This record gives sequence, structure tokens and C-alpha cells, in this order.
Amino acid sequence: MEERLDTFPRLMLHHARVRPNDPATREKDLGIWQTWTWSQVAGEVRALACGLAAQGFRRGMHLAIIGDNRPRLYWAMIAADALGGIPVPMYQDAPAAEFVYVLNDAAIVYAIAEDQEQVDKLLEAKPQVPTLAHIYYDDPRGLRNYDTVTSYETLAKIGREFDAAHPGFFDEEVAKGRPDDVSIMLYTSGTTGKPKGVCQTHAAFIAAAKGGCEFDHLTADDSILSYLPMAWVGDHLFSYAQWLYAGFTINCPESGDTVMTDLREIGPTYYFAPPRIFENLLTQVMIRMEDASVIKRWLFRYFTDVARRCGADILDGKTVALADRLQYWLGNLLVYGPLRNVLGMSRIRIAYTAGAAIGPDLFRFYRSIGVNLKQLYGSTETCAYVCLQPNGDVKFDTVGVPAPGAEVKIAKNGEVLVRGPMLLKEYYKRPDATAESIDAEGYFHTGDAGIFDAAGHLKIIDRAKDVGKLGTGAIFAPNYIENKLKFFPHIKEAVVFGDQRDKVCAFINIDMGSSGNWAERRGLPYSGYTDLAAKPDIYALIRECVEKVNAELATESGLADSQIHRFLILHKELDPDDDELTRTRKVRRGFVAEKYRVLIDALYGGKTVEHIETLVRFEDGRSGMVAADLQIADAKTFPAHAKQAA
Amino acid sequence: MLYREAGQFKASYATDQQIFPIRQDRIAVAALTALAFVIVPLVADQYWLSAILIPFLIFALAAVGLNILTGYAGQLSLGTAAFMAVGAFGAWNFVLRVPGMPLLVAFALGGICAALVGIVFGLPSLRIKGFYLAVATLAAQFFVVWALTKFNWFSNYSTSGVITTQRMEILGFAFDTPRAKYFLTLTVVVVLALAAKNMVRSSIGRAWMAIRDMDVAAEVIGIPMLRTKLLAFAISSFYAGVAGALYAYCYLGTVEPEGFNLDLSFKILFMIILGGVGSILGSFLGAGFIVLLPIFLNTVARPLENLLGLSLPPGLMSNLELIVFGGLIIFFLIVEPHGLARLWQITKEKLRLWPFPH
Amino acid sequence: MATAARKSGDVVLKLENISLAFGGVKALSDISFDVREYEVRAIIGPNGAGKSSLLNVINGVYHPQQGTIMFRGKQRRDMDTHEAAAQGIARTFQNIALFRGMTVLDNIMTGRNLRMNATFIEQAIWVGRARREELENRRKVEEVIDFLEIQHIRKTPVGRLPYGLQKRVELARALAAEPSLLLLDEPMAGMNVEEKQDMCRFVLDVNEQYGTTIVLIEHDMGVVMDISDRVVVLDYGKKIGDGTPDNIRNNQTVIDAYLGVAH
Amino acid sequence: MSFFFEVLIGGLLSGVMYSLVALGFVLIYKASGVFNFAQGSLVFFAALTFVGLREHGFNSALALLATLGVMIVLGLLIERIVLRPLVNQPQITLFMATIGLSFVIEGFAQLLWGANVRGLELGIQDEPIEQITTYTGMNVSKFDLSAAGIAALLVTGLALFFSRTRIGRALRAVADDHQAALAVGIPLQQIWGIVWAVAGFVALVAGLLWGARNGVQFALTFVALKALPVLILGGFESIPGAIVGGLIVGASEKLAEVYLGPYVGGGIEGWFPYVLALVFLLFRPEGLFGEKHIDRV
Amino acid sequence: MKSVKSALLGLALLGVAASAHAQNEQFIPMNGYWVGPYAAGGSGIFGGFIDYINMINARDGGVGGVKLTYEKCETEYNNARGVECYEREKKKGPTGATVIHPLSTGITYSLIDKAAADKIPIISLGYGRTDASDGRVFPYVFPLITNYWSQNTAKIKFIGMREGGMDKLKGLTIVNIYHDSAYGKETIPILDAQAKKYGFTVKHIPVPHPGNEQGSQWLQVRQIKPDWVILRGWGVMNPTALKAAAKIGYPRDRIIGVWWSGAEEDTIPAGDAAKGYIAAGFNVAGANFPVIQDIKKYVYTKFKGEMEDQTRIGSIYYNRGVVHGIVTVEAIRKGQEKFGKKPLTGEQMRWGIENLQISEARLKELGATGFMQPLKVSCMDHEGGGAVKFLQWDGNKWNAITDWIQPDRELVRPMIEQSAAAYAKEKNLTPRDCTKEAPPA
Repeated sequence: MEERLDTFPRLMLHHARVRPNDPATREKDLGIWQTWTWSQVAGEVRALACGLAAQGFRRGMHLAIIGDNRPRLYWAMIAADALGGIPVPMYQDAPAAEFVYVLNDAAIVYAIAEDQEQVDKLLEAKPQVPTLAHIYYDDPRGLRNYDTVTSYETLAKIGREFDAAHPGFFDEEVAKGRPDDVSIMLYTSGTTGKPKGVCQTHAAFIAAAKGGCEFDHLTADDSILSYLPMAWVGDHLFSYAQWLYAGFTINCPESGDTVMTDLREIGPTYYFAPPRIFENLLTQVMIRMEDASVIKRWLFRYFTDVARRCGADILDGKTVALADRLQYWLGNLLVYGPLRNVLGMSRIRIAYTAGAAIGPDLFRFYRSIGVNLKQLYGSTETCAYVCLQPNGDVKFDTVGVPAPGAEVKIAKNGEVLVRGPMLLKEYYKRPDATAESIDAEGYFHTGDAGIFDAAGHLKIIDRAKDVGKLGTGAIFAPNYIENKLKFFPHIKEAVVFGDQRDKVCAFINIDMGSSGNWAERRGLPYSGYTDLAAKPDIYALIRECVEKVNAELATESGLADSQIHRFLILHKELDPDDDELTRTRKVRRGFVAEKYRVLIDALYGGKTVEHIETLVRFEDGRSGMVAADLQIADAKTFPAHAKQAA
Repeated sequence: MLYREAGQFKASYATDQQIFPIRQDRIAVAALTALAFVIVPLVADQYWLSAILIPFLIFALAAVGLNILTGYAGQLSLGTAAFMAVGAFGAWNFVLRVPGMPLLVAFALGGICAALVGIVFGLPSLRIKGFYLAVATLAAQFFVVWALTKFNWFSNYSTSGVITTQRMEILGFAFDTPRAKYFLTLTVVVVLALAAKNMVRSSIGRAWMAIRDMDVAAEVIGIPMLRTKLLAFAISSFYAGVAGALYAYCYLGTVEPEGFNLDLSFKILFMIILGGVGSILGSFLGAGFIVLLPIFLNTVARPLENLLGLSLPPGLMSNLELIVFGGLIIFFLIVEPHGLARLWQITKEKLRLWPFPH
Repeated sequence: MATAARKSGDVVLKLENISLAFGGVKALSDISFDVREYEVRAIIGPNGAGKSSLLNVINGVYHPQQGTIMFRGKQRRDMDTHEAAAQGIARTFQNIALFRGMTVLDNIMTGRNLRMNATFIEQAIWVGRARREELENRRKVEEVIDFLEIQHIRKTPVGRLPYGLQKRVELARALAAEPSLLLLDEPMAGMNVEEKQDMCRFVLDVNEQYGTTIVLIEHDMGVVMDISDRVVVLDYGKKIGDGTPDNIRNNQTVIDAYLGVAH
Repeated sequence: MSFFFEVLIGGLLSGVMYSLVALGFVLIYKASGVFNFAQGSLVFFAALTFVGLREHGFNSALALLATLGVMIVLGLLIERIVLRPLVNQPQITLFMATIGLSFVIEGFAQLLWGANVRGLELGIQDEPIEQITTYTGMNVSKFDLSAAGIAALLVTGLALFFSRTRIGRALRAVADDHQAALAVGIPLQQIWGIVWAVAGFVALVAGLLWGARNGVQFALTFVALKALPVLILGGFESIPGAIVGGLIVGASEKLAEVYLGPYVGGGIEGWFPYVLALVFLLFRPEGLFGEKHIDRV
Repeated sequence: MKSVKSALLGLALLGVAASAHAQNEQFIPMNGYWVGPYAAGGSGIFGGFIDYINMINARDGGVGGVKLTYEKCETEYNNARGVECYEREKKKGPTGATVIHPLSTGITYSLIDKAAADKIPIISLGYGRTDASDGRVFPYVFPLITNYWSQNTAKIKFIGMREGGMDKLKGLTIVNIYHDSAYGKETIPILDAQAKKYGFTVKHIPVPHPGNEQGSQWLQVRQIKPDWVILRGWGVMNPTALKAAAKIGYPRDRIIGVWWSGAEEDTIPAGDAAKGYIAAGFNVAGANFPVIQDIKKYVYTKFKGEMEDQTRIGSIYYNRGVVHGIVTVEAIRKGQEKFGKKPLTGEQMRWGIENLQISEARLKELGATGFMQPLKVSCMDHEGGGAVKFLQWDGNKWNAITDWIQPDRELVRPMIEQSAAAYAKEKNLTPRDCTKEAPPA
């Protein structure tokens, strides 16, 4: 009988058979990389599944999974899938109050949590979640005296006993699985409204995984660091679907604090990170290089210039002058190689970024030092799989060509539409929403505005709904401008306003790391964010950035009117805890506009200073008021002078 | 810069605790070993072998021994030469008096004799600390040399008190050329250095360092003070003893008790201070430095003198050598009080973090 | 949150009529008190009250001139440091007594030295028992590292660590010995609020997780009252109070002699 | 019996000579915590400079003054060039630096004055005092007695210097507690400079006396070895300790050599003082006059 | 390519030219010591030695047209450095190092095996291995002129002469004050043997190194009240001994030193205390010999002298250095007689030394009559002389007070042979058969 590799549990069993002794999962724990082979993973999953079954977990039930990336949590997903259940990973840094909605929406009865912190949150949410009955935990630390929760070990033990009593049970359950069963439910954070559960089938994710693996030639020899939230579609694609499809190794870091060290130790061949992380890394590189000796700084500058000139072309396999090639070779020896090494990127064959726009300079930097960084485009509803950048044909301002199996077209209003096997089955218990996003032809409406260029590469401009019109009638794509601002290391977050107005104004969040460092170098004392943000020197610094953006915008056709006339630096950092950002750190534009209305009025009202008081929530759950008098600054704008078409 | 550590992760404690956890280091060490065992014997001439490499290795071994005592266990000793003397005379007497005594066993027994003497002179360390102990170890230095001179039995009643080593043979192979002696020395030194490294990374090494760093805390943890200190004395002296035996057999061929004088003790102490206290690598670096520096100064100075003609006072170059030697020692202590090993460590850190400064 | 069902057991340590003097200066006079299994026992008192001396008597650093010490059923004139360690008494010091030349890992490994029995010759050859012990104990140490959340500084030389972390490493070293009685000499001295909270949590966790009996000296009354089961109060080498935190809080002698003066 | 006393007195008088050298060590150790191994070289250098200057036509007084000046300058230079950059380093590092220093001084001394062995006549004959010999049959050397007198003068002088002068008192404060001394505004480095200069002066006195006894030659550097057991016995930080230690070492080594030596073949003087000191230390680890430290934990 | 080739060719030619230039030179390493406690001896002896070589080069244009070259290497009187110097220098010069003067007993011992293997003869004038006088066992070692045992028997002879006959020795007490080291102890057996032979009592008193404090030893001497004291001193021990003797009032003219106790360096520091002190020497002091005058004339007038302090020219050590020069140069001459006037190899040099004969007549030619004793070296006898002259310090200079006094060969020779035979046995060597050695040409 031919092996049907159409569900994840079957894929897992397949690897356990084909490569039983190859590493499947590693976790940095107790000082070393604890390793589990595929056959060990199969054993654990089997025990876990049987345990859950023994505890009453049945087909179609949801299993909540809460915690940092832990092997056992990944295994729990397979176990749930094996039983025909649906794992529901949740954002581990959300407070208990936010848990409640999802737990209730998914009618969670069973939950598996990483540690005491998550268990405490579940217990806190429990009174409001009548269904929640079983809580399991991975790390027993501090949980010794909790009598209402069960440890992973106990569960596995129950499972093994159950398995011994019902030897055929597990295999039967796996055999019952069908490709069009829902294999995972991921909650979209949603920039507006309550999160929706996106139901994806085995088939959808396997199609996406297969397409990606084949597109980039991923094999069982690759390895990846799994450190992004398990509830996020990207992690699920890379660390779960592709893992089980290709049979490579996932590596779980010791803790959130040690990701960079762990990355360096593992040296993955396949890497995924949102632009923010690449940006932080580059910022750190620059900061650290500031302290280097003159010679090193010179070397670094010289060779990054060389790389900027020819590095990306060399990576793309284009012809490059011999002199440049030689210089690049030398640079690789002295700078790029070591740099990739200290960043943990020596072995990377393919790195992806997605989730937000990445600055061209940033993108080019990584490619120029020999990291094959590419962009992809997708969403939770499409298994993060719509467009991919092919090797050797990477354009900095597009997200690549439609991925194998994906049909992409642009709607009349500019919205990107997509069709293919990777589309969601439905929004959980939200037929209305499902109907709204998938049209009659089976196209999913991404909500993004984009265009195809001549070579067939897709270019995303903005959220379709965010694209507005200025008072002058010119289009206004706020994200586009914000991203331009955010490409400056000193600017962490920006919100621009201009829809239905005659000019564009902006809120800025400075980056504490980068501008703090900048301030320290200048001997500028400051006591905290609010203090630093109000410094005239910082204003000058930011004004410079804003004006650079203006200069750029002035050269772009149709966007010259979007130049920023006035801006202010917010007195607090926009924060998901204050609902200003989503959990994936996207700005909740409407909410922010509402909350800081007084500031917007001030910007447009021509005031130079405005008082504001805001409620902020601290990490420990307490809240307090922050008050400040914010300066408002004017920025120089430039006359439009469209670039000559090349 | 040369280090590419990304991807060198440890999946077991065994790999994490190996002596050279970084692959590049392992390669370098393997290359160095190959160089020492294969290339050097092929290319080095007699001068390099018998005047530089063999003494370098032997002094390095003695320095390893002293480093165990002083660098790791924190007991300052000025009596290393005496323990070397015991080892040399011990080994010689074993070969002389026990028919068919295998050479390596004799070396080991010489080392054990030194270890026993070391234990005796280590006893006061339980009550005496720091410089008081250092000066007390001088007692060993003077007493041992005196005893070896005084009791003719040790030199088999040789009128001159000088002993000439017997022909060296192991399993029928005669070690009579500089190359063979080099091999023998190298092998012994490598094996013992490895053993030393193993000890200092084991519980005994930690016990030594604990006593060195904070003896009261060490005691409270349950580290037996006397036993640990005496073990340090014994092992240190054993190393010095074997080094002494090699010094007699593989290097000079003849030795007299006066050859193992305070100057030699100081010389070895210099090696560990300049090389790096509490570092096996440092012992080698220090030995290299102290062995090579005077030779270097001398080889530079003499042709210079000949070049400049004889108008210079005759002692000038020798005295200048002395001044430069002393001056360099002070200079190094000022620049890097923790020795060449620390310098290497810093360099290595830099190379590992390259292009970042820290 | 679930609360610990902490229960005190039998008396494991009993000091009777301990007097200690250094060349005429009396450090402790006629002190008697006991420690029960599983309890957190605090010793408080103003500076120079003899608190540290008392700990030093318990684990044998000082030898009292008078009195007896009963530990685990055995009565004796004084303790011997080595014996104390072998019997499962571990401690930390008021002024951090880490081995400054060693890494965090080595420091904690040193705490397990008593459990390593390989001879130096085996260790020199690094085979068999020596190697096995080294690896097995490393695992135990890693558990302690994990427990005290000091993974990120594992291979850092202790000298480079900030004060608060050094204190934590010292606790780790003591814990590595898997002691049944843990003596903590001002574990929270000089820490900021957050570090203190962490340390309190660790102390309680140790007590809960491993069932370790803890005797601690602490100045922060809040901490003492929060975490200890019973408190001994010393003043000028004499015991002036002994009882539960509530008891002590209301003890007039203590209030006069100590609380009133110090705060 | 008179022979015994003769040995004893001879020993005590030699002991004074050891004390002279030990004094230099103590001074520097007390003030800056440095175990100055170069003290022997300083002794050599001082004597050589004195003799060398005399050879170049200086009269004794002038040579003495000039040498004193040179020694003071040398002391200040050492403090500035060698010790100041090494401040706060472990003692053993400082110790090693002084060994390096001894090479430099020895090389420099021989470079300056050559390797010749020279006599030094102080005008005191090293001969028995006849009156004593006639009355007691014992030989007591005029020279030794004078040396003892000079040593006594020196110690008295130093004692006065320490107790009566401002600098001396500051010096004692420094010896007691560097930090505290710094805190009350005593210029530590200046003090150290002065101490090295004083140590240079002591080296000069020792160098002249030893040089007159054994000739001015390289072997003068070895007198340091004679001073070490004195230091262990007396304690590194005690001036009276250096004197008493010297007397004990001198007397006991002579007695041991004469009465014990023949049983083991003689020549035991080389190590006997060390073993004596060692045994002594076992009972009193802090030396004769050293302070007892209680380990506080 | 062509240019590279021609450049290489040029280099090669240059090398040939350079070596051709160097062809007619013979190299002698000067491994001595100019620093440290023994610098006085080292600088004096090598001063005389080098000056003599330079004089020969300047006056005679070398030996048989062969220029003598040398290079200094600082050994610090330390075995390890001595071996390093030897290894470094042994390949220098067109024929390598051709003869080596270690000027240290320790270094000599360390070089015996090495030098034999490298075929480089060792000359140890008045130090080194006494039993190496037996040339059958030690073909490459030449303790020329005299050794410790020989001089010791001569000393007893001298005492006998002073006492009025060897039979008067009976009942005398002689104290042997010696440096407590291998060197110092070396004469104990021969003294004991002589004591037995002549019936005197000998007491050995060791002085621990370095010997800068001898109160107790001389108090013992005072107690023993010996008739004579033999001083086997070393470095600072010598003046200290003389001072200590003065301190207890022991007459200095009853103290007899070995030649390492009998230089100006040993007496000057003792000042008046040294007056009258006697020492055995194998060369005398004084600058009035023609050979010394030649050195001054050919070397010092051209400012090429080794001695910074020219008053030391003619001192005991300096003159001993000249003796080193004489025996070396004469051995080269001897070798050239057999092997031709070209640079000798070490092996040829060995033959030269082994067949060295310096007669009174030759000494006269050399301008060294009375400066040193005539020599006749042979395969059997690597000592070649054996006599010593007794010198007395008058407070300013050393004066010869006897002629050359021959040793007690009957006593010494068997002991040497016995010791050498033991060595041969230990080392598993077959002694040469001297009857088969090539006779002098």
C-alpha cells in the first residue's frame, strides 16, 4: 500500500520510519542542546496522544497550547492532530484577560501550558471559561503544590498505560485522519475587532509546506531556530508544516533572552525573522562597531561599501568585475564571513522575512554580506504562502512571484486576490466573515493593495482599506510613508495622518536603543523614554530623518503631496498592552487616532506645544497616568520633481 | 576572525566539557601536534632540537608543575628546582641500582620521589600562607641541594658529585640522537600536560582553585584543606621531578646538584608569571618566552657587537642583555600582569567576536 | 495561587548553651535554640549581635568554648567544617565568598565536590568514573542553574558579575551540594527591591521544592516576617527572643532592643 | 664554654649584618606591600657606586654623599617607573617585577662599573679586640662590633624618623591602611617614593658594611638570601622583628653549624635558618612580631 | 623568468664569493661569562684569550695564514645556556667550531658526550673532569696543564717543603675548607689518601654556597688550631675566608688556596687580611712577559683590546686567558704540521692537541718563559703538565715563591685511571689503545 503522506501525524510517522535516528527536535536545556530523534518524537507523540485520549480528548476538540517554543508543545500539536483534534496555539505574552476570549471562542476544554506563568494565567482565566477542565504543564518548576493541574510526565505516563491497554488505538486514530480535516486553528490578531480563528486543513498547510520546500530545495538536512510565537502563522508554516514535510530539525532556544546566543550556537541553515529583528540586529551591529578601533571601523566601512556595490549581485550570480570580486572575496574573509558568524548566519542558505515591509537598505545589507535573505508574502488565511522571491531574482521592493500553486490577481480597486489549495477552510464559527473574504470564484481577498511589475513580481503598497485620499486628491498610503520613516534606526514606530486632510502629519516613537545610544555618545543625560523623547536634540535628529523621507517622497510620482509637514514625538511607546499595537506590533491606526485626538488636533491646528495625559498599563498589570507637554515640530518639504524613468 | 563558531552546538555535556570545545581550536591543536611530532623532527636541526626545543619542553613541564601548585592551588613556591633535582637524582639512582629498570618507570619513580619530598615541604602550607610560605619553600630548595651534595650515595660516590646519565633505551630503541630525545621529551610532556589539563578541569582542579580563591568557603563546602594542598604539592613536585629527570637525561646528560639552584626555581616561576598563572597554556608560553628571550637577545647582540667592532666594552652586550631581559619582564608585567595566556585569551576573544570589539 | 502546605518536622539541629569568645571578646553567650526539619528559621539582630558567628559555629568555622551542638541526633562539642559539609550543611556568606577566579559553572560544580569520588589519577586520565562523575554532576549543576535562572551567565567568570547575581551564584553553589540544612548569611543584603523579591522567591522555592531546612540571617524585617516560620533574635551575643514572626513582632524586649532602635 | 659564647657572640654579630639587609625589605614591605627582591641588588649597586666613585677620585665623604643621592634618585625612579604602573596588582606580580628589577640593576651596575672585584676599606680592622681576647679568650671582631653599633644607630634613627617626623608618621599610617591613608589626604605615591629612597639609604649602609667584609662584588646580591629567613622569623612588617630575627638567625645558624654540622657533614648553614624559620612559623604563622589575623567570614 | 634566474645566479655567486672569503678562517667559539657572580673570572680569562688570538691575527696574520675567528656567547656560567651556546656555535665557521673552552666544570660535563659526537675537542684548563686526563677513555677532552688532584699533591709537597721534609708531615693537622659543592668536594678523597700516606690529620670543613658568611667555619678552625689550612674556595668565599681568618687571628701565610682562590679578585676585597696568603697557580701574574707586551703592542695600541680596565692586563686571570690562547694556537700549529696550512676541522684539531708539545725553548720563542710550564700531551696523558707554582700575595700583587712543583704522579695517576675505567664501564666504552695512535709527526 502506498504511503499516504497527507496529514501531519502521518508525515511524522513517515520520518520516524525513514530517518528514525536523525534529530527531529532540539532544545537548549540544562546547558546543552537536548536532542530527540524522529523515533523518539514519534514515541512521545504517541504517549501524549494516548494520554489525551485517556483523559477524554476526542476528535474535533480543541487543544489550547500556550507557551514559548518548546518541543513538547510542538509534539502536543501533532498529538492533537493525530486524534483528529485541533491545536489552538495562543500568544504566550498575552495577559489572562485576553486569553478568555479565545478560550471561550474555541470552547477549550484541554489546555497545555509551558510553565507556572502560563498555568497561573489559565487558572486566572478559568472562572470565566466554564469549559476549561484540563490543564497540563511542561515545566514543573513552582507547580509542585498545584493540585488542579497535571504534569506532562503524568499525562505521558497515563498515555503509555493507555497505549499498552489499547495497542491499536493510536494507529487507528491516525488512520482516521483526512487531509481536509482542520489541522490547526490560528487566531488572527486582526487590526480591528476581535480575533477570528482561522481553520486550516492538513491539505492546505501541506500544500504550502510542499510548495515552499520545493521552491527552496529544503531537505531533511536543514535546521531552523524556532523562536517566533507558536500562535503565529509563520512559525506554524516553518516550524511545523515544513518541519514535518521536509523532516528537518527544529531547534528551540533556551529562553527569549538567549535567542541570539542560541542562534549563534545552532547556526541554522534556514531562518525566518520579521524585519524588526533584522533591523535590531543591524542596529546592534552598527552600535557595536562604533566602539571598534579605527582600523576595524575603516575595514568595516570599506568592505560594507564594497559589498553594497557588488555583494547582492554576486549572491544573485550576476557578472561582476574581477576587481570587485577580489575585493569581495577579501571582504568575505575579513568582514562578512566573521559578521555572519557572530550573527549566527554562517550556515544560512535561505532566510525569509515577512509580516511587514523591510527597508531596502536593510534588505540590501544582509544580501550584500552574503545572507540569502528573501521576502515572502502571505497571511494566516493563506498559510503565509502567496508570493516568494526566487533565488537569483530578488528585487528589493517586491515580494516576489506567486508561489507554486498560488493564483494571484489584482482586483480593480487594487486589492490583491489569491486562490489555491492553501486557503483557509473557514473562520471558526464566523460564516459571515468567511463569506466576506472568499468570493464566489474562490478568491481570497487579502485586504492588501498591490501591483504586479513588468517581470511579474508583486509589489504591496499598503492595506487596501488604509489607502486614502489627501485633500488634494492625491492618494495617501500611510503604511508606505510610515515604513519609510521606520527604516531609520532612530525611529521605532510612526503613525501618519492625512486621509481627507490637506497635508500629512506624523506621530513618532523613537527607538530607545538606538537614540539612547546616540544620546549617550553625545553626553546627553536623560532619565527615561519620556525625557529623552522631549529633548530638542532628539527632535532635531528626528527632523532630519523626516526631511530625508520628504526628499524621497518628493521624487516619487503621485506621492509628493504626502510629505510630512509637521510631526511630534510621542511621550510613550506605543504598546500592545495599551491596545495601541496588535500583538504582532501593527499599529491600530483608528484606535491611536481616537486616543490621541487632542494631539492630532494640535498638529493640524498649528499649535507648537500640547499637553496630554495618558493611561498606561505596566507589565505587572497595574496602570497609571503619564502626562507630558509635547513639542510639535515643523519639517521642511520639497517641491515635487519626479525621477526620470530609468 | 578565524573563528567560525556558528553551528558548533553541543548536544552533550561530554562535548561541552572537552578541552577544546571550539572546532577551530581542535584543528589548530591537531595541526600543532602534527607539526611537533612530524614536521619539526624532519626540519629542525640539532641546534634547534637540543638547544631550544628540548629545554623548552622540559621547562614547560616544570612550569606546568609549578602552575598546578602556584597558579591553581595558590601556594607560592620557590623550590621547583629542588624538586627537579630530586627527580633527576631519583631517576638516575633507580636506573643505576635496579637492574633492568625501564627508563620511563625510572622517570616516574623519580617523579614520585620528588612528590614525597614535596609532601614533606608542603606540610607547613596548612598553617603558612603567601610569602611566608614562599620563603619557607626556600628551605626545600637549599636543603635538597645540600643533601644531594652532602650525601655521596646520591651521586654514587662520584668525586665530582656530577652524575652522568646512563644510555637511554626503551624497548630496545636507543634514544641517543637529539631527534630521539626530542621525541621522548615531547611525548612525556604532551601526555603529562594533558593529564594536568584533565586534573585542573576536574573536581581536584576545582578544589585547588577553591582553596586559592577563598579557603574558608572551600572548607565549608567540604574540601579537605590538608589533603588538597598536599596533593597539589605532590603532583606539582611530581611534574617537577619528571621534568628534572628529563632535564638530566634528555637535555644536559650530566647534572650536578648545584645546577638546580635558586636561579632555576626563579626561572620557572618567571615562566608561569609571564606565561600566565593558572593556565596550562601559559606554562608553555612562559617557558617559550624565558627560553627564547635570552637566546634571542644574545643572537641579536653578538653579531651587532661584531658589526660595531671591538670598541665596545666587553661586558656591554652581556650586561645589556641582562638589562633588557629584566626590563622586558617588568614591561610585560606592567602591560599584562596576567601573562601571555591572558593576552592570548584576549586575542582569541577578539578573534571570536571579530569584527565586533566586545 | 496555590499555597504551600509547609509543615515543620522534627528538630534536626539543636544548639545548647553555646558560648564563643575571641580572646576575651564575647561573641556569643549561652545561646540555645533549635531548628526543625523543613522550616525557615530566621536569625535577626543588630549589627555585631553575633549572628554570623552563630552560623559559623553551626558549620564548624568557629569552635565554641562552651555548649553542645546536636545535629541529626548526634550530640557534639563542636562542628568540623568538613563533617558539617558531609552531613548536608551548606551555606552562603555575608560578604560574597565565591571563587573569583572561576566561572559560574565551576563555582557551582565545586559545590558538588563532596559527591565526586574519583581519584586524581582517574581524573588525570579522564576516563571511567572521573569522566562519568564530571558529566553526571554537570547535569545536576545545570538543574540548579535552571532553578535559579542563571543560564545566561553560566560560563562567565564570577568576578565580572554584578553583586546581585553573585549572591545568586553563591546560593547555587550551596544548593548544588543538595544540602538538607542551608545556612544563608544575609542573602538579600545590598539588593534592590526586584532582586530581593527574586531571592525571596528562590529561598521559598528551595524550601518547597527540595524540602530544605533553611536558617537565614536577614536585616529586612519585611522579608523575615514574610518568609520565616520562626525567628531567633540576638542582641550583643545573647538571645532575647525566639518564636513565630507574630510572636516576635509583639515581643516587647525585641521591640526595645532592636526594632525600636534600628528603625 | 667560652667557645660556646664566642660562637654565640659571633653569631649575634653576624645576625646584626643580616638584620641590616632585612631592614630594607621590611621598610618597603611595610609601606607598599612589595616584597622587594631587588634589595640585594640595591645593596650591590650602592656599594659598587661608592667604591667606583672613590676610584674616580672622590673622597670618602663626597662619595658617600653622592652615592646617597644616587640611591635616593634610584629609589624614586623605581617607584615611578616600576611600581606605580603596577599598583593594585597581586603581590606576586610585584615580587616578580622586583626580580626583573634586580636584573636591570645588576646589569646596570656592572655596565657602569665593570665586573671587577674591589676591596672596600672603611678603616675599621676586622680583627679581634685584643683586650677581650686577653681577658676572656674570646675573639670579638672590632669590625663586627662597629657594624652592630652602626646598625643600632640606624635602627634608632629610623625609629626616630618614624615616630618624630611628619613623613614618618604618615608612613606608618600608610603601612596600617592604604585606603584610610589616602582618604585623609596622605599622598601615597610621595610616601612610597620616600620609602624607596630610605630603603636605598639602608641598602647603602648594608652595602658598605658587607662590602667591607667580603669585597665589593656581584656576590653582594646574595646577602638578600641571608635576610629572607630573618624576615620570616621577624615578620615582614616589623622593624624590631628584623633586628631580633637577625640575631636569632645569626646565633642559631652558627651554633647549629658548629655543634650540629659535624654530625651531618656540615654546611648546614645554607638551609638551617630556613628550616628554623619554617618550624617557627608552624607555631606562629604570622612571625615574631607580625599581627595575628583572624579570618572573618 | 630570465631576470629571476639571473638574480638567483647572482645570489649563488655572492654566496660562493662570501664562503671563498671565509674559507681560510678557523672558528673558535668564545662561550664565556661577562655578567653575574663569576664575571670577574670570565671577563679576565676570555679577555686574555681573545686578546691573544687578536694579537696572533694582527702580528702573524693568523696561524699559517689561517685567520682565527671567534664569536662570544654569554653562558652566565649556567649549564643550560652553556649547552645552548655550544649548539649554536658548533656549526659556525668553514670547519665548524674547532675547539671549545667551556670555562665551567658543569658545562664541561654537559658537553663531554655532545662534543665527542660532534668531534669537537674540549679544552678545560684547570677545571672540568679530572679523570679525563686519561685520554684513552676521553679522546675529546683535554684537562690540560694540571688538574685538581695534581695540584693537591703539589700543595702537600709544598707544605712538606715548608715543614722541612715530607716526613715532617706526620702528626700535622691540616684543615680543608671547601666550597660545599661538587667542585669543592672533589679533592677530599685525594687529601684523605695523602693523609694516610703521610700520616697527617685532615679535617674537612664545608662552607655553604655562596660563602659570604664563614664565622662558624673559622671558629671551628680556631678550635682545631690546624697547622695549615687548604682553601678550596670559589668566588666571594675566598675574600670572606681571608677576612674570617684575620678575624680569628689565623696566619694567612699558612693558608694555601687553589688557583680558583688565587687571583687578585680573591685578595683585593680582603684588603690587608689577604697579605701573606699563598695560592697554587699554573700561570703567574705580571705584564712584563714579551707575550703580554706583544698583546699591548699589536692589540691595545690599536684600541682593539678586550680589557676595559687595562690595569687588569697581567693579572692572574688575564694571564690564564693568555695561556688558553697559547695552548690553542700551538695546538693549531701542531695540527697544521700534519694536515696542512688550512683551517683544521675539530677532529684534526683534536690530533693537534693530543700531540701538543710546548718545550721550554718554544715557550721562549713565544715570549712566555716562566709564564707557564712546558707541556707534553699524549694519548695516555691529556693533562700534559701537572705542576703548579706557589704564589704569595704581598698586599699588592702575586709573587711566585717557588718554581714549578711537580705533582705526586704515583698517587694521582692510578686514581685517574681507576675513575676513568669506572666511567668507561658505566658508559660501556672501550678505551683506545694508545700504542696504535698516530705518533707525532
